Amino acid sequence: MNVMVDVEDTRRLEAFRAEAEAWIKANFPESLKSKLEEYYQNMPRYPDGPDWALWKERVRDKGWGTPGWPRDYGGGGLPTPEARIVLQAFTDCSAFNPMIGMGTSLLGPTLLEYGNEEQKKLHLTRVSRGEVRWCQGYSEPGAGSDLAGLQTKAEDKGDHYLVNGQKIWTSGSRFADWCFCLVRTDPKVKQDGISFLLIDMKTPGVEVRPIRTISGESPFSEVFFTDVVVPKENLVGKLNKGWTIAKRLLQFERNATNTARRQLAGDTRPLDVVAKEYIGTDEKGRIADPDLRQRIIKHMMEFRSLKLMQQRMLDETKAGQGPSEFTSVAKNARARIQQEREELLVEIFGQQGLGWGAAGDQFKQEEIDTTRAFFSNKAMTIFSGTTEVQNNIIAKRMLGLLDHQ
Amino acid sequence: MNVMVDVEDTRRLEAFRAEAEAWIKANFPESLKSKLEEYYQNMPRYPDGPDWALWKERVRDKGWGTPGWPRDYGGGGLPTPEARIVLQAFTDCSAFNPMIGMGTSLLGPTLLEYGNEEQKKLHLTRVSRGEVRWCQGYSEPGAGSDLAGLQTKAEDKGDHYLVNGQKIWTSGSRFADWCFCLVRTDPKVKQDGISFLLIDMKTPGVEVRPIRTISGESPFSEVFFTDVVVPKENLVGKLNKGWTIAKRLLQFERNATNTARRQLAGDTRPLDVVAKEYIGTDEKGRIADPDLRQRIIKHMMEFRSLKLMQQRMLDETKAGQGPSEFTSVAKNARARIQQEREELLVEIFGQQGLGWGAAGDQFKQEEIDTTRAFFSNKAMTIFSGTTEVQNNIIAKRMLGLLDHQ
Amino acid sequence: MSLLTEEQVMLRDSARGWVKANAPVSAFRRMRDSENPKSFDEATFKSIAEMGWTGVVIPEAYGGSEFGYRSIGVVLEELGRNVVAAPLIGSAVGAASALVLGGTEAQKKAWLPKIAEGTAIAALAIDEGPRYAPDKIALAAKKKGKGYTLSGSKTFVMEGMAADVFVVAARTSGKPGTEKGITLFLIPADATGLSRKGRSLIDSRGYADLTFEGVEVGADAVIGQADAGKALLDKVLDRATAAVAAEQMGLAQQAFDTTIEYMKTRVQFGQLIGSFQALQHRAAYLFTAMQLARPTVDEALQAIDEDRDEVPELVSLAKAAANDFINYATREMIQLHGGIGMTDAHDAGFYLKRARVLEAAFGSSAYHRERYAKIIGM
Amino acid sequence: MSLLTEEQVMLRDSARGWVKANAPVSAFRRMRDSENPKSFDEATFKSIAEMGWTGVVIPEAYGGSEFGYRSIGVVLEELGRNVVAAPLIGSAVGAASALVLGGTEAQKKAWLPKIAEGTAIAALAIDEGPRYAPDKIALAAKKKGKGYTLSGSKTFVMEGMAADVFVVAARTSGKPGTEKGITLFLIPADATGLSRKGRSLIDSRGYADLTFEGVEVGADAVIGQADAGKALLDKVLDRATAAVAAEQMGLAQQAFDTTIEYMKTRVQFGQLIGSFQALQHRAAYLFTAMQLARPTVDEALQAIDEDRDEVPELVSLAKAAANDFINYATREMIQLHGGIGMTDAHDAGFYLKRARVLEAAFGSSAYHRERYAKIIGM
Repeated sequence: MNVMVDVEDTRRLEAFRAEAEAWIKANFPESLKSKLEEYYQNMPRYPDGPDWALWKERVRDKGWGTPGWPRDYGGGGLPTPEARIVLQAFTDCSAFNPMIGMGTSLLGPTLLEYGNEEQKKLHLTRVSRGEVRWCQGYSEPGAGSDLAGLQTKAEDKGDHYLVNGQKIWTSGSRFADWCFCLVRTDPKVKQDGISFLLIDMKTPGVEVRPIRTISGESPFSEVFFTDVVVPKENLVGKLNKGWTIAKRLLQFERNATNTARRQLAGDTRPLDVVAKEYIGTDEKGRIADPDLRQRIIKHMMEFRSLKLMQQRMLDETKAGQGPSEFTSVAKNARARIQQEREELLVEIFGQQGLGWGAAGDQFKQEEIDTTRAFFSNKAMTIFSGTTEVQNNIIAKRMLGLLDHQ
Repeated sequence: MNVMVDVEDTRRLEAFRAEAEAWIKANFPESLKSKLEEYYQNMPRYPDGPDWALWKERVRDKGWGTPGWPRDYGGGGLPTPEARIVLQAFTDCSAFNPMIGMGTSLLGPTLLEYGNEEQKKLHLTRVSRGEVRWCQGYSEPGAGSDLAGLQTKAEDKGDHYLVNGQKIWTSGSRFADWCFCLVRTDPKVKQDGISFLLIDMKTPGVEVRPIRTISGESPFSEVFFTDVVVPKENLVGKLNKGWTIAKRLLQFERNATNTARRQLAGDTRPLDVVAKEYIGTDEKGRIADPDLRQRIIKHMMEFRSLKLMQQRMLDETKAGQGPSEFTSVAKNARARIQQEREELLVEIFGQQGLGWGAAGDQFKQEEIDTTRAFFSNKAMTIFSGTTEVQNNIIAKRMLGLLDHQ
Repeated sequence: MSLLTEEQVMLRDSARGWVKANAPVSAFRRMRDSENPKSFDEATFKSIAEMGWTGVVIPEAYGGSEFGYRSIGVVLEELGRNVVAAPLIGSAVGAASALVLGGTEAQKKAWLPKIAEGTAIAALAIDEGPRYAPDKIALAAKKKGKGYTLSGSKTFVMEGMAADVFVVAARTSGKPGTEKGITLFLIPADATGLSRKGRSLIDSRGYADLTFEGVEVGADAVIGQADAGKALLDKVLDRATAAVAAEQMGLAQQAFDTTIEYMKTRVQFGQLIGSFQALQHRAAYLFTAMQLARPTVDEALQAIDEDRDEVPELVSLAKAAANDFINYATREMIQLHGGIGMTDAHDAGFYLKRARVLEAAFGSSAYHRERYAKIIGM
Repeated sequence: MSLLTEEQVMLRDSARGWVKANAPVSAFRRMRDSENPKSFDEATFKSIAEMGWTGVVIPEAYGGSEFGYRSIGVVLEELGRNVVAAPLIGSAVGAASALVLGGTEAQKKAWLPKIAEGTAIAALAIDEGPRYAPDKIALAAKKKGKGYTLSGSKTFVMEGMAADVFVVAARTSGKPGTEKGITLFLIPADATGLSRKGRSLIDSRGYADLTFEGVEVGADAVIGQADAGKALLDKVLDRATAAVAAEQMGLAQQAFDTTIEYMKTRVQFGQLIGSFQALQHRAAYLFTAMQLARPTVDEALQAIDEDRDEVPELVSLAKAAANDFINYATREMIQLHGGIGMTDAHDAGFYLKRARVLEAAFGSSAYHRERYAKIIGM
């Protein structure tokens, strides 16, 4: 019977979970615990210091930064359920995976599917060991939702490609060593003229200019390419066949943002607790503002639905294959609910939720952090494919509705 | 100064209002007061009886059923402000206009603009005198939102047109004497092959089949035309130029439904009063269900906004010309808010709002009426141009957004 | 684990097959047009009982399969898809749960096998006014000798016209609104002094108002503890409520599927209406909302099977989510069908009507949001 | 009559012309980048005063034009369109109204002409915590001889860093929450014991927290009746709130216009994004919502001019409607602009930021819906 197998599976995995957690607790440096928020705030820049280096080294040696990747590429070589347990254990032990970044979450899985042996050996190993940081060269000023309309061109110069153009919204590019980049290698056709290229950010002709956003922070940059020479071995997959790879990577991206820690808002205080503190309670112990209270209740219930939906999708993925179009549904739901949460929080804080600048005696850290998140998370419905683009995907690929004929 | 003119205007109109109200109060038969609801419920069938005939006769003799139409066509010959006052006075005196119907609200204004002298003389006079009832032959099973896709054809047979086809959603057609009808006179082009034809419902080949709706009522019918002979003088405007006339009539229709009495819900009890009766109040005298209470408050405030918007549009129309695309905004807003109101009422009534059949000791009249209105008003966002079609009109004609080029 | 077991998948497939073969929506239409006073088709119900679905939550010892609540949810969802009318929620879930959880051996033996085999129908008699308000039970059960005398009324008893026996929530002490003093009784429909009258609701099912005029019962009619039945009542209601939510999700899923199908066939302006982007996005929003609602219902049923402490809050979460989604889905169903959906000849009205009845049954969203808030202390 | 008079149309046209010529959004950007501690440009404000807009609600006898509240609304709407920063709402509407409605002749003579000519700035000091809660005024004003001693604090005083004088709501008796005991005081910014500290908010305007440490004032500092100032305070707040709503509608109208304009120029997938039907319908819904919100604001201002009894409920209707609409409009503005709207280099952020500040100022939608409900007895 299947049931018996499941029971044995469960026992084995529970034993592994205990082992993983024990190792993390024993090896995660005490001093980094307080760095947790800083770490997430500054992603994708790593914190500094000897403890940090030690933690990276320990995780690297176990291959646990990329626990599911083959050992040949510096990974942990674990089966999917065990790999998932390791990653979950970092969070559950209030630690974090020091290798996390676009290399582990986006480029890695993509190269595993589409890279050749040399590329995998070289790049995956560096990512697993935390030696190289990656950024994403996708969007352009004229190619946002219409990503395939990109114009950055790579000309074939015999032994190399010559890249010219501009990318935008490249998060973390200020700290990145390499960039995986979509380039136009055939201007005559749209999707079929795109190639997937790996570019060393230290190549002459690459210039990074930070973009200031409405939150006051600059987590993104524009990247300009002027006569940048890229060796031909840096082409992933076939020439002009990069669009398929690009779309696959976007699925990994939606999947990654769907499970990203900070955006899941599980780490901040529950809305009702905050509301009682700021608004007070009535004679029955209810949040004193009845209108706002109803909206908080509704939101908290929907937030719980979201978590159940995410669990369901995780279970389904476990039973099936990798991320699918279903990630579009999850992305839209999560983005909307997260934005509603922050609109509510700003309303709950009242004018204390409208501060600008650093925290201090007038505004608490929690207030300022919330206000910034309120602004920066307005991008959740825009980046990684807008809500509108996801709705197109849902309607067409999942529901089978056609375009005008 | 303009201000002085306004003051004089106002005085004169107020005097006229007093006069109109006095006349209505003196002439409206007492016995018909209790028939008010029946009258609106059964529209467009008239009630019967001698008092009813008397009231029609009195109004007919003053021309006040169509107070703004020329006296030559049986109207009251009044200027627009005075005509408006007469119509308002019917409602204010708890009476009603006995001539109201599609003849007065839709065909009349259209013929005034597009009919020839003979047509106006004949048809407007009959409408003014309450001798003829009209219905609307617009929609077809395959032509709902896409009205211009209609297929009912009228062939030129020399001295007459031969009409074949099917209309649907013709409200009141069971009681109508005549039908204004859109017919296809050129199958090769879409809009430019449509003509506007007046058809006597007693002509052989016209068959009416009532449609039962989800409310259990049958206010609409299908109308089948089989080899129906229509004299050529019944063509309004030019051959194949009926689409322009049709659109103008639709504006009158949206305008009429925007001001229709029953659908304005001004005559039923305020939601908060009903809610307190069915749900009870808490220790502070508030509606006891806090979640529902907030939604009632929000709705009642939006309902008040709607009324202010309607007043604004009326004032703007007064200052300018006839109904415009702005009626699309009003129609969508009113339809949505009215439907929300009925969803709320059904929720307030609880299971008492879910009764089927006649009122009695289990369900009150108000409950049954509300449940039926809940169902039948689901059509408010569908008929007279769906919400979606109105949104297209708003986006394109009012906001200037273009189609794909 | 939020997914179905193999057993449950098999149950779903067999229910789906049965519904397709035996209960198209046209069968419900025929039943409605026949004005059957019981408001369900007896042959259909017999077939349902033969499939074993009347015994899904009843232990094997009493003739059931004890597959559990997630399993009956799977069945109800499939039946809900085609608005199948059958006395399952009140009888095979609600009343059966009361007996399983609180019944004496004698009560169980007397009724559970019959319920399981579909030869008896039981019903829950809870409401006493227009709204679901189990905290305000007022129907008086006065101690008389070793037994009780019941006087008062119950309203909108689901499947009440067909019921052979009622599980009645009554008050043996205290005022309406107090926790203590609630007692559940098992009372046959033919008890002296008990009369019933049918109620026609928009969904064409069988509802009854009950009048108790000095109905005398013995102590053996009490289910569970006398005067302290609140906890049992809550458990029973949570189970019935979760079952309603499951039917709602099936109903809503079909409303969605039918609508998408219509969008793929209806042509206006020379195009399938499903190719208009504004409608595509509406469909996408609706689909996303469905994905958010569905797991709440499954989780509530699963939690009941696992007897978790968080059952009450999960049930309220599920009912509120199912209510809101089905309201939204049926509104969009009517709107996206346009005129044809407004006709009685089309099925859309059945979905809208059943939806609004189930929204009110066992608590509106407002009721369950407030209950959820109270449970988590807001 | 809900339409503007000829005079008001002229005022609107002149404000529109002035804004276009003198105050593009780039001027606000320059002011913000300069980190001006007053948070408005003095030359711009001088020009505004010269246009006469600082005197619109002030009687002619005190140097104003007394055009009324609908008129100042017309001006604020035009200024709001370009997020013009100028101390009008607190000074030329709020504080000016307090003096006009309740001031002594001496108070009026001393301050109204200066406010009208823009040489003095006055501010309303109401809030004492993170939220607008005028019913809970606590700042203590103790009787001392013929005068009073004030101790306590005020927060988030709009235009408070630039103010020369404050209209302060204080408590001369009773507990916070009671109606009786409210008194309004007119207190110069340089009064002994009064200190202020700037607050940086997201909209880059000038807010101040005030601390009163035994501030002594004479009986001549009282505006209106001592200890019975609640009615006057309510009137003043209704006027300031309606003025905020007018600025909101201007801001929202421009957010809408800018977004529609962008939809007509931005190309994706080889098409203007404004030609995608899903976005067209979004625009249509937004436009419809604007048509519902706008008349509520005009009606509230009109009702103030006509001194109607229904002013309080109309003001709450207007503020809630303006709040909700501007929230919706700025969310859509950001979303429909996509990435570019997320950059500080684009203006969209200014609209979003000012919007959220004005939503909180003088009461959230939640506050005003509850107030509306209380007034009409729900």
